Amino acid sequence: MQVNDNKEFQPLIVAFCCNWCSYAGADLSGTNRLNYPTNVKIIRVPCSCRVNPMFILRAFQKGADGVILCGCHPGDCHYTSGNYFTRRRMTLLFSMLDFLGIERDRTRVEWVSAAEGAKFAATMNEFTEAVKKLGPNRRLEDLRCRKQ
Amino acid sequence: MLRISADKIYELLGAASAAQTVYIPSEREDGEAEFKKYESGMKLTNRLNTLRSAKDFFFPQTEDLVEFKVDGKNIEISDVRKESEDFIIFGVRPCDARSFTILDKVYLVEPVDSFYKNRRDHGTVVTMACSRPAETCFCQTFGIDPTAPEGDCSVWNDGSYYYFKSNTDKGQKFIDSVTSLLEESDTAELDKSIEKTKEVMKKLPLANLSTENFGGDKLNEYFSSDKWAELSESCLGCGTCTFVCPTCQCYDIKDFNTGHGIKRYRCWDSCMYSDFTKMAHGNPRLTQLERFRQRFMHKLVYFPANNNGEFGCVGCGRCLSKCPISMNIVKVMKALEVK
Amino acid sequence: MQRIGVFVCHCGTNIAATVDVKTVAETLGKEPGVVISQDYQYMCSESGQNLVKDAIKEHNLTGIVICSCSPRMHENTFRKAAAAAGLNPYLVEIANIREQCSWIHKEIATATEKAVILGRAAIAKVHLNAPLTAGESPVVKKALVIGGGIAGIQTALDIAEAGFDVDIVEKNPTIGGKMAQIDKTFPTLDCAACILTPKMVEASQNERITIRSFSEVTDVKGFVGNFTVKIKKKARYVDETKCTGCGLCTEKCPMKKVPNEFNMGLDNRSAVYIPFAQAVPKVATIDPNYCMMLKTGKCGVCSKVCSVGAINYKQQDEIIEEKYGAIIVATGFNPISLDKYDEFAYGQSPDVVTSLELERLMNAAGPNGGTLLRPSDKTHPHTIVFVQCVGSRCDDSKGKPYCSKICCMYTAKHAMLIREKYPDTEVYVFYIDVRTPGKNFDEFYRRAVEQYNVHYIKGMVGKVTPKSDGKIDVQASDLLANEQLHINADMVVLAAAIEPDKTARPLATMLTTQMDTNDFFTEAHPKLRPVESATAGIFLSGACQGPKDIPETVAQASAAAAKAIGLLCKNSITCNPCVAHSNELMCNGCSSCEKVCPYGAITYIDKEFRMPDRTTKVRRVASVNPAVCQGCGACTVACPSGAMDLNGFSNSQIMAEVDAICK
Amino acid sequence: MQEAMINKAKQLLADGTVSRVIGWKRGEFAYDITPAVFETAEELEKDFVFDDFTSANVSKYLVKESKKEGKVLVFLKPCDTYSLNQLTKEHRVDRDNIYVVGIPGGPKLDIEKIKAKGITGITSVKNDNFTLKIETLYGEETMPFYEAVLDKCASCKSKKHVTYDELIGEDGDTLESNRFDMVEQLENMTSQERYDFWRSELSKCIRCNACRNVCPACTCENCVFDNPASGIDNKAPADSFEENMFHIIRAFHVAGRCTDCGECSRVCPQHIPLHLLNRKFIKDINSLYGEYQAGADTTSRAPLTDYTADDCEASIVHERGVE
Repeated sequence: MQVNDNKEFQPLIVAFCCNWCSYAGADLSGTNRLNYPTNVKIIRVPCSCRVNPMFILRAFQKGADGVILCGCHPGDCHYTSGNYFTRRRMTLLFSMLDFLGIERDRTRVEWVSAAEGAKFAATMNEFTEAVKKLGPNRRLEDLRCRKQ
Repeated sequence: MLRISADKIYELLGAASAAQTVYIPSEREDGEAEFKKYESGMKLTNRLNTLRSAKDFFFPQTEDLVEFKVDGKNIEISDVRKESEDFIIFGVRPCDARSFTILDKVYLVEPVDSFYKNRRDHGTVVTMACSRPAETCFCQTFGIDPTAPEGDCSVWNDGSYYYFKSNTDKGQKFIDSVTSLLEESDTAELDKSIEKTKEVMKKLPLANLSTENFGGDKLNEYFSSDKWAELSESCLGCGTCTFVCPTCQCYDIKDFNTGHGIKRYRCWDSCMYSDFTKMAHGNPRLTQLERFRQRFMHKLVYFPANNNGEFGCVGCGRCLSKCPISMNIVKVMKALEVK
Repeated sequence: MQRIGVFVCHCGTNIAATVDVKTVAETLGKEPGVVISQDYQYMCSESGQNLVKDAIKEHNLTGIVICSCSPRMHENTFRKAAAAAGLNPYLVEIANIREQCSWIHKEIATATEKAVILGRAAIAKVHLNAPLTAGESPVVKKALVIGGGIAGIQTALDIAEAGFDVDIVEKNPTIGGKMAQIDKTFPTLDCAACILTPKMVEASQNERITIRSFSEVTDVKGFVGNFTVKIKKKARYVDETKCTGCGLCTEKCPMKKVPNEFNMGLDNRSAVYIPFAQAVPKVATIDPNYCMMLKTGKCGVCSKVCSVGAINYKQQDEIIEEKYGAIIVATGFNPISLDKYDEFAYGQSPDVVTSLELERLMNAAGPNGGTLLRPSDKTHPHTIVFVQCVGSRCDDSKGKPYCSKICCMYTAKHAMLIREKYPDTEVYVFYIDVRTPGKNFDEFYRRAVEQYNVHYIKGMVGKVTPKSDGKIDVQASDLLANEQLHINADMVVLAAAIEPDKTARPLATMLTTQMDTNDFFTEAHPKLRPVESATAGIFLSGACQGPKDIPETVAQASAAAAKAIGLLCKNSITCNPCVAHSNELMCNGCSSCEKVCPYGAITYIDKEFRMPDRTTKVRRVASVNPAVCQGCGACTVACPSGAMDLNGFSNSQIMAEVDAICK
Repeated sequence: MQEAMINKAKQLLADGTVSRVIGWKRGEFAYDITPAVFETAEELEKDFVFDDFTSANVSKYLVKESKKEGKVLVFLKPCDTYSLNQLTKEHRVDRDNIYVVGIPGGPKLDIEKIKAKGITGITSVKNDNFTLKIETLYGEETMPFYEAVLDKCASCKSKKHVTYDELIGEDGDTLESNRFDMVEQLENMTSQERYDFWRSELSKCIRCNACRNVCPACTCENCVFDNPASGIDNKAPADSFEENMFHIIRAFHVAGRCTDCGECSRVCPQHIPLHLLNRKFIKDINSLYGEYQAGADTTSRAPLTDYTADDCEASIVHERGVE
């Protein structure tokens, strides 16, 4: 969480992007100068299926307010089937977080191809707004990590 | 002896809690008892004892030791020790009361554990004599009289009255703080109730369990006993026994990266764990057999060897009811004794 | 202790205009482990690279972070620069502060703050980078082509031409495949046999090509460059080395009532047979299901007449094991079974035939010697109805959802040939759409309509009913005229959908390659890698990958050959070092990782472990073949114990990035 | 039943079919039964017990025992056979080295439920036509049998043995159980209510690892929570996050592998309904990817190592239920 001068809540968003589609899509939105908030910080992974639920929980623990995972569209995975596994894993993980009463809008999976720079920027804008509405992550934070 | 009518006990707790925090054993939804901060309206539990022992007050499961603030290449070390506030634990059972004596022998000898001492200095232990011991109780084995509890102040309940007797200055201070609510009386009724309890104690299934065959001089005999393999074979290696035990005192020190620094904290450890006392080469206790043996050898042999014959167990019976596979110190003692 | 160098690129004003690069360099210079932090106009320029190289040498750096454009742009540039300066190339990390920072943000303060965070994440990661060395794996300079149709033959010829040994495994007694059964080819109308059989002969005569006919692949082990394949050579009861293909046995064989599969069962062959005159190898095969000698032990005529003593009734199936560097799948297609299409009366009337059956009926080497006659009464048909899309483009469970692609063209060909040879025959074609993309294809179709007056009717055939007079009533709708039609036909030809050969599915499992829901092999990338499977070293040739006509098949066959040659001409393959690896001490051997691996890179071995208590224990543990693993990381998450990790993107590296970002 | 089991075990020991027997051993009281390995007829005669308290699922011991010399006899209740199948499927046991005798399942009793009634000083517990007669130091108490039944037995999913070499008694069938009722109840709460529910439950966790260590699906050579290299190791619930983290990952790691044997909740000293987390995954898997019962066989692909091209998107979580 960052707080800027006018004290509006600025969520910290961690975005895991697969190298082949979504990271390239993010690059494309840069190339096309499509804005999205600085709140979003991207971590490059080879495939969305590399993202372990541990990483997502870790992000929340250390202060993230929202975590989004982006990968190739189903059927377009560079590794043929990686995102299919991602989809099942994340569906179940998100469902569990929801079951524990963690706000469901803090997590999301989005398929963004290398050609969808505009979709990437739009998704990030939208997701940041959604998390902003929720306010700071309090239900899945580690108090020890909260900034004084 | 000073006493108060049973219906006024909450008045007394209320008065005491005005001056300092008072913790009482109280029931939660699932029927188990735990020590909770006393607030008006709370009730004392009818359960014999709390699920977790009272050691948490002096030796909590986790405790920060020191903090390192990291800013770039600069590291600043800060002491996180704070002087504890005074508090009262009301209703500690005689077994748990004895556990403090055992923990003291570990933490108050040189080098004194300042975290433990700080809490111990500020805590007043008000014990409660037992009147309905359970089948899992075997405190008598370790020379504890559940009708004559230790602690700063001892309390008895005969059903109609609570009787108070101070054993230390802290105990006396507690009685003084509520003295206006107490009345002087004889102990005839109480003595009758104690007699009844003593009768029950004789009938307890574990009444005849003895420490006669245990102690520091049994090291070689028991360490190499062939019973351990059979006793430990179904042990799951979990830490339940350790964590509900009032006398287990081992901890691990760990660092946690908060993102803006490191918190160094200690937390309970269990000799049942595969990574207990793990060193560069691994765990010196290679299999569950050795880990299992360690726990019981510690309580029945090593501890008395180092502490003038005092055993590292108070017979509270928590491990008897909580072990997932019902293996426990009583079964171990009985098995080892058989020649 | 790490000694990390940070290099912040201005990218002219691309970065520097919105990110305060000096501040970024200065702030990151204070991070633990960073010993030098610099900014420069263009890091990717030669002088920029020299700056990096000099710093590596001067400060004895253990890792470098470049804050610049996307790693997809210049990661390789800086890896090479690092390597040139003696630093392992995998100790380089890129913080993307252009595409993912300066180009999308406008405010200098926040963009700079973000650039610092991205830099920190890269530093945190590089702290944990390990030097990686790309492994090498030798290549067996020999290819296996599975399937001996035109696709397989072309691939084999091209590979042999390039100087590599190649084996063709064909499950039938002869190579040639479907093309050998075809009469003429569109759009040129040249005879299929005339262009195919020389290629078959060429294949058989090429000393680099070994044709393993009447054989099947039964097991595939290994990985790219180093496959071990078991091939079952089925017993043909004829010694191939002795048989001269004289055909005397087939003439003398008393058992003549065997449906001739080459002629689609439209006539019969003998129990010992040579599929067709130009078969390669031209060797007889005894069909054990019909041979009296093999069934009852009484006969032996063929053995008696064979002058070279090639007949061997005791021959057994034989398993051959061979090593290959590359495998090309060319298993081809078959028309679907029309059992479920009662409405078209296939199976009810012999005069309702499939298009492939029509090919044989019209072929000079076919059952009628090339004269088109009705199978029922051997009379000349005067009205022929063609039904398109039988089982293609179907959304029900009976057919296939895809377009079989070749039917429009071969139907135009059939219609045209019939009209050419028998101008008195009326030809009707019922179609949904006519699809003719391809060189000279539409012109060809238009000739059929305009020059040959074939009646093309847009509409579906509802019901085909054989009548007692031997005619066939075809009830159909004409969608353009919006009317119902009844055509009194002599013959009906169904353009049956094509589907992958049934042997493809088990083969895909052996090869650990992917298939789509229709059992076509999935290419590694639908546009950019259309002839490779996702499994390294396995290539796709022809219709096994999707419906194709002959020119496309041949094109893909040559393309697959080119890819295979590219692999075979290497002595060894450099492997991507960012692959998964299993910590054997933690591995449970539970097989979860293997199940999610798209490449079959994970196998299990029983390994003996020395336990701390000096006993030994044998445990099943996963073993990743680094030559096959492509580094997706699916296994790392499937692994419950965390034994499986990925080089270059390890659990600890990614978590360090998360930590740095969330600081 | 106990007699029949002892006799069967003695016979199989005597004829050399097996060299060891895994079963349950009598304790000090009426209820404190320990899983044990018996090697002789004498040991069986003396200590083998099978009664209303022999609830422990002993299948996990086979990980170790099936790799020793000689065949091991194990008595498995229907629910335990699912665990064994799952272990077989994951190559964690050597099934050829195990002789399974299927025995009837529960319902078994939960001593904690009896104690929660305030009954103490228990010296014996007898089932008299579904009324429990409980002898105590303070007199006899009674309570209805079904009020003392273990939660896991109260929502039994199957009376069928999915793997065995021999059966004592009749085999049953899978049951229509109400096991997802509580999950559904929670799903219908608001997000805040669910949060409060789980906070009050999980905050009780003392991280004793009993749930993990008893779990037949948790047989990792080295658990991520014990492994400093994993980055998430810990020994204590040092923060509410750690409590959540531990239980989410624990449940996730057994998702699609958990047979719903219910041992985690049975052994939790703090009575945290941990099985609800596992059941949530099971319920989700069943509804999203088709009915799947882990351990029902040894060959089918687990839901998390499988997929179809038209699986639902993760956004389904946002679209259903109560926020």
